[in-house]
Amino acid sequence: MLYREAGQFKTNYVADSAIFPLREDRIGIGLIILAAYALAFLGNSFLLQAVMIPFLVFSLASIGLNILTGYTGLLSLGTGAFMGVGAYACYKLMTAFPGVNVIVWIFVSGFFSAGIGALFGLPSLRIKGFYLAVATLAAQFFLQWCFIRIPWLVNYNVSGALDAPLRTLFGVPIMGPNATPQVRYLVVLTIVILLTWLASNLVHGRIGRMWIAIRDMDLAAELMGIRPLQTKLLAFAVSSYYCGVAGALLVFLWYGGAEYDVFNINQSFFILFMVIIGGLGSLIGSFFGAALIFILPIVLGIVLPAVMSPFGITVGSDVIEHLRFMIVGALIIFFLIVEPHGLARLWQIGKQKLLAWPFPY
Amino acid sequence: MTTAADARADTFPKLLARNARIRPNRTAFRHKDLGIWQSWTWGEVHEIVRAYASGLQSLGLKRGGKIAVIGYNRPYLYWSIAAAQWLGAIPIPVYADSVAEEMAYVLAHAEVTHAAVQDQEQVDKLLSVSDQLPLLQQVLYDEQKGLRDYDHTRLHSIQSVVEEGRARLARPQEAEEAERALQDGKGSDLAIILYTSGTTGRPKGVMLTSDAVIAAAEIGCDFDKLDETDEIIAYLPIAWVGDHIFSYAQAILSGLCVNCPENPETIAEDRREVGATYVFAPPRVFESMLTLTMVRIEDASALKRRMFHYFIGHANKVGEKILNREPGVGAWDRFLWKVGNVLVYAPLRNRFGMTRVKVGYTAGEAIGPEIFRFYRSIGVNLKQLYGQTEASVYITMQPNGEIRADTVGRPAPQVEIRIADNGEVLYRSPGVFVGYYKDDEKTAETKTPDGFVHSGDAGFFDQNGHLKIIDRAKDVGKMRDGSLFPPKYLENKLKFYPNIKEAVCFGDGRDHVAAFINIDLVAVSNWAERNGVTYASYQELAGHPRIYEMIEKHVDEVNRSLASEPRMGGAQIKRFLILHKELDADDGELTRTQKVRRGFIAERYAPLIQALYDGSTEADISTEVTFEDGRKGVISARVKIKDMKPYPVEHATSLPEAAE
Amino acid sequence: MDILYKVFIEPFVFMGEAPDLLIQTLWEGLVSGVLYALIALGFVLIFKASGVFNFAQGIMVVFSALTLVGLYEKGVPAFLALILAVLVMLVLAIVVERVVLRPLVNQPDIILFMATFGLTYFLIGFGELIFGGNPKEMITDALFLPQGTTELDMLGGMVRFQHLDIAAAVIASIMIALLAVFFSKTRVGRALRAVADSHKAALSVGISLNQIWVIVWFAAGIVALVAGIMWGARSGVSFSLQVIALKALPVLILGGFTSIPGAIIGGLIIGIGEKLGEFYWGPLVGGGVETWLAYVIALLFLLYRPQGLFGEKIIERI
Amino acid sequence: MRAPDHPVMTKGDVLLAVENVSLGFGGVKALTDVSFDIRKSEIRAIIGPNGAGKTSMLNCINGFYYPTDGRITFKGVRRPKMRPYEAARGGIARTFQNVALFKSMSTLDNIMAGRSIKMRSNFFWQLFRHGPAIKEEIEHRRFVEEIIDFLEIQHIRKTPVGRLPYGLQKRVELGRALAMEPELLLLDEPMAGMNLEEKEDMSRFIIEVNQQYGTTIALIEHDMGVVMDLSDRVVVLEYGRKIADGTPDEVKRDQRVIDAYLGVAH
Repeated sequence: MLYREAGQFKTNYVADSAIFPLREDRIGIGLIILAAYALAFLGNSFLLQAVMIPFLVFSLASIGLNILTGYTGLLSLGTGAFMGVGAYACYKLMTAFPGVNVIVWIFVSGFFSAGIGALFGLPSLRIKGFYLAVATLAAQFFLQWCFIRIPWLVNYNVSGALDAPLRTLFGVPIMGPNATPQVRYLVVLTIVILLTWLASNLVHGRIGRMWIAIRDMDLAAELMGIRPLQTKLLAFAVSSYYCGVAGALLVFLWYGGAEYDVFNINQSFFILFMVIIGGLGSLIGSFFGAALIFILPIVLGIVLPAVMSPFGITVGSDVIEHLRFMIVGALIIFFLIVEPHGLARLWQIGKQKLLAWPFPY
Repeated sequence: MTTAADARADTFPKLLARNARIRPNRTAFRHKDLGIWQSWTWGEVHEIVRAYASGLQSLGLKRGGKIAVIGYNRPYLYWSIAAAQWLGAIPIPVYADSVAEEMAYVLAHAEVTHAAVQDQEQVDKLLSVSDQLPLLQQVLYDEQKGLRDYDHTRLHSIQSVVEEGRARLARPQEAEEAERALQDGKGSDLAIILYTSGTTGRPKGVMLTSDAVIAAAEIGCDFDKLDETDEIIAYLPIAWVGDHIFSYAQAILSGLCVNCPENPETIAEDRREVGATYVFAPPRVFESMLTLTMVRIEDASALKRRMFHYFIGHANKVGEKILNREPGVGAWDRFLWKVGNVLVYAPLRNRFGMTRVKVGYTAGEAIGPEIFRFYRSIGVNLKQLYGQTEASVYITMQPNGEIRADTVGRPAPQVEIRIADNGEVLYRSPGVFVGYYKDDEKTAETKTPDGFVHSGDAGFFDQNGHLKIIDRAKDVGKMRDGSLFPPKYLENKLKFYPNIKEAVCFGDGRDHVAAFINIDLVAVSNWAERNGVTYASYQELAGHPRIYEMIEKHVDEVNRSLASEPRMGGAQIKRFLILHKELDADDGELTRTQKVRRGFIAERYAPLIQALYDGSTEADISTEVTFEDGRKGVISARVKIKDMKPYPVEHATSLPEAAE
Repeated sequence: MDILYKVFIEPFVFMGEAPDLLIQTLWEGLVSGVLYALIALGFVLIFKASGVFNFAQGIMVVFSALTLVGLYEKGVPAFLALILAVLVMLVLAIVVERVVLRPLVNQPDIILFMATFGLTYFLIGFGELIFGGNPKEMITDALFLPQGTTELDMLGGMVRFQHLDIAAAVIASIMIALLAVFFSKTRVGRALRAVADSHKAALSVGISLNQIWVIVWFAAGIVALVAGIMWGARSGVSFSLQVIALKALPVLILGGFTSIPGAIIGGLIIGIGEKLGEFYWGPLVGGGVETWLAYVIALLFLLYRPQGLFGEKIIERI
Repeated sequence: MRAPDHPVMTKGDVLLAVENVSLGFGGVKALTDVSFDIRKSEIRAIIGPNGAGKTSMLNCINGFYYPTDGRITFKGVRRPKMRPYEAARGGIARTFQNVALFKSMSTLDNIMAGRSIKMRSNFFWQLFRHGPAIKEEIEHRRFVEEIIDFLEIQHIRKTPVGRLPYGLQKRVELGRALAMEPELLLLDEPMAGMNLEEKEDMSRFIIEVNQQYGTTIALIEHDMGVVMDLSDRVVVLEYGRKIADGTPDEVKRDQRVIDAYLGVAH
């Protein structure tokens, strides 16, 4: 309905293969980004700290897992651990080299998880499907064990926990207790936009096609000269990079400090659920999935007590947490049955409908 | 507004050179090829055409020589026309889908020595009839595919000819020669020969001069204020005069951009991508688009469907008035139309690729009024025009604000029209043709000594001075009192009512007009159900008094409208009957394309016709019928005949002779 | 060199020096191995009959135990609670068949696999919502499970056998044996095996596919309940048990998804392997290797033999 | 389309030689002692009844299986045990009996994926979709567009292939194989399940590929009419053994072929 694609013709291949070939989409994306930045100045601390920052962080992690599971078709249950690698690497780097700006270390820390991810991706050449999923559990449990048992990782800190030191960018504190949610939100937002853009470039080019080829029909892909191992390892590495950066952001720009336990298997699962509900093989779906899974309990936590209190029933936070598990579990089953391609497909259908409006197709 | 200053540019190659001078960097042609819209600017086109001309010269094409141009709408084929004209040779576009034999006739008749064709398919066709074309020397092709292993002694790719031309033009004397060839061209030279298929007989070659084509193109350009920002999509046969005027002549004249679709299968999509501002399509295109719309909307959700029908209904009420800027539309209706525009009309225009349409034309045959109104009511400035190859298209056009579904408009600027006694439309304009190629007899038949051309169509001017085409002139009969009797016109008027499926009118050489009516079973049985009319068979329903009453009302309305039209008042229906059976192709009453076979019916139902004219109130008839399973049987019936009261005729004989 | 010595020599020297400790470790490994095998059997049952890799099997172990204990805590007599817990597993099987399996029939395996993640989380949330999230004690007494310890003098030391462990090993073994008999001797069991081979064959036995799904899920539920009681008695009942339940996955990888003997042998390898690893090599790296050793063993094994111990070699076709 | 890079071979040279190849899976013998050759620029058909080992033969040729016995020589070099992608990079492309397209991708992307081995821009540029990456993307897009044009599938350029009818999918698959600019093109039943018109189109494309680009083609096909029309030479397998080898006419007259195959099929 809103689209006017008549007259939007392409006279060169660059324009034709653009990621958003339609003007209306470009405008839409621009507006969303603008609104996201505007939110930093309009939203209150609660919204930024408790909703937006974690939403963005989880979106980034979902993009990471989506590259692996959605685009390349390799199921991983080790996302939490790969996020942890990023967080610990970032901690070590910024405490060892406090002179270098922390933004640099956030980006560099991803490389460490990329390396570890690729290492655990090695078996993917020989094993597929749920076998591989079990193999990634090895990464999850082994790495988690490392976080606990190697005190060097936390600089022999007695509490065994990571904490965010004070760090600044252009003299403004962006990390540590003095950094305002507003500033941290802006930093996270910028990093997420940048990395989403890069991911979008990747999946729309040669590498993305190779990933999807492996996912859709791995034997045919190999018979076309696509090297399965390299392609899969690259997916593991890139995926883990994103997870690693997300992990660093999670600990240092959201929580401000955390223990190994935030990278447990439940975290892996929740990221996976974000990907499934958001849509396998869709970047925008990663955002949708993160929004639904993360924001749902927040909404529940606000709405449910308010609704129940007139009846004299108090709803504790533990009940909310239990409901969250139930709802998320049910949602997964629901989506797998009704729309296995997740919210992204609904979004796509919606767009398609608008494009074909008033026709149904 | 584009040409006055360039009076000297009296041929298309000269206009091309002018375009290259005044708008070298504007896009002239686009062709969706290899997935994107490959584009050429006027500067580039001029360079290519110039080189192409020189290359053609080296292949022996001379002033006055003939070159056939065969294929779908491809830039290089349009440039073949221009390059030939550059040399003073005469291009002869040929329908791409004609079979080899037809092609052979045209090419032999036109004595072509060269042919520029699109692809292997056309080359193969030419090769298959090469023995009938002794004069054909060289064949050029646009698309290489499949032709690599062909004998290339007389076969060349257009690109290679252009390259050759470029090499030649690098030499000063050749460049000079090219310039001289260009300047030697005169407006009075033959620009093109367009073969019209015609309904009967062999195709005739309509010869048009540059002056005529430019003058005609100018009529349209000025009328709709076309300029270099306009876009057109070229998808109709290049051998058809419409495409030649719209996609070639007007493009070069006003500098608008011509877009060639990728292939016939992708036209709908390509049309949408381009979003042309200047659109031309025969009625069937609009009709099938509308049908598709209605079919697809039925698949939409109930809510959407209701919304669609509501707003389309609203558009039907006020849309045209709003487009015509007529007064009398309330603020609320305007507001509703705006809402509808957001929800339905604009998206529909977008789907049709008509978002940017400034003006769209339909011509060639009569468009259904409801189809025409539909497009106008959703905000597409669709107009009808009446034209012919012999006129370089333009005869009448519809000025903004005076657009009606049932007329084809006023005479186009510089066009004179007069109506002959038998109702035939004659016209004279700067765009008329020189004559039929190698057929003086036909030329003399068609063209009067004072330069008027017989259109072959019968029509009249209504009270607003708009021409209304009623039928082919040869089909229009005369009644005993001399009034015109246009059977198809009457029948179409009757068939406009959904209850009437088919109508057959009689009146040629008689005192009054009488009609057979066939009811539409679906519509009428629906009506019967709602109105509590019970019946056991088609025959019973057809003979039911209340059905007669209903049909009588329709006939009465037709009579009233005929009475208000000049020269039509005499053709009012005095008596009618409702046939007891459906006219059926299986019984030979209709052609397989569902057209009435008037003569056969007259014979078969002779007793009924006699009854219609001898004043009896009913008649018996029995006819042999073929049932669906192939059995034959006889149906007998007694059919009632109704008398109608004619309306007094408003316009006696005072009709505007020739407007303008 | 020191590290090599510590890894490759010292543990074995230690084993030889203190065989009683070795026996003790092997025993503990054996008991947890049998229980792993029992959980893995639940997976195998479901996978064989419906091709679904039921990730939720681990959670069913906890959920069933929690139901039992939870009901008991609410005042239901132990015996009745046991029956009710069995019924709950039956209801669960029916609901899963209706809500999850039936709509997802003919979907790719991986989709069904992911659906069981959803089931897992639903059950966690549901169980905790009803019975509370705090850990509970297994009702050992009420179920007449033996307690206490037998200590035997053996090989120059004292080896302790907890009665509960003995009971667990015995009950688990009986359970496994029953299942084996069920599969090979009964009509339904044979039908189940037929389903694994071809769905048509199963229909010819006269059992609908949907019924078979309910039966296997119910059977897997009972297996889960038994495993849950045993594990619960040893380490308390809470959802942290799921981490233990997940250990069944490497067991399956070792044993193959469709093989009952494979599950048993895989269970024993994993159970004994991780106890040995923890006891003898764990201290080298600070302990706690039990959490991941099983997975790493499975992973290394996969690289060598992707189809598992008892699986058939996969010939890829195009 | 450019000719492949390797200049060594001229028309008529032996491009690929199969010598005494046997292949077994456990106890089952798929191929027994098969020998034949494929010459540069010819169309070579492999025919035989169902289960004759035709697809296994193709699988051996492109490295998906490694023969248990015998050897395969490609361009004069004995083929070592290799992974299929190495064979692909060596200039062997193929299509599959049951279409093996990447079903979520569009026609265009499927064929572009066939260009993967020709694309070299590094990860960094890919990341920014800039410089060499976009330049290369365009260059190959052009090439792919020529294939699309050649196969007359412009109208489905951006349609996800999963939605296409079977005949078009086969065409897209051929396009994807052509995108690799192979020296040897293996077609596994390119016309299976097609109607007459589609078969004619496909035959035309196969001949044009062979003639215009000199691509050597080995194909498996059941439609004997098509095989006899298309191929220069035919090798006949039955129960994993070669029973005849020669021109279509020779093969047609061979008594063993008539007994084993033609007699059954017709």
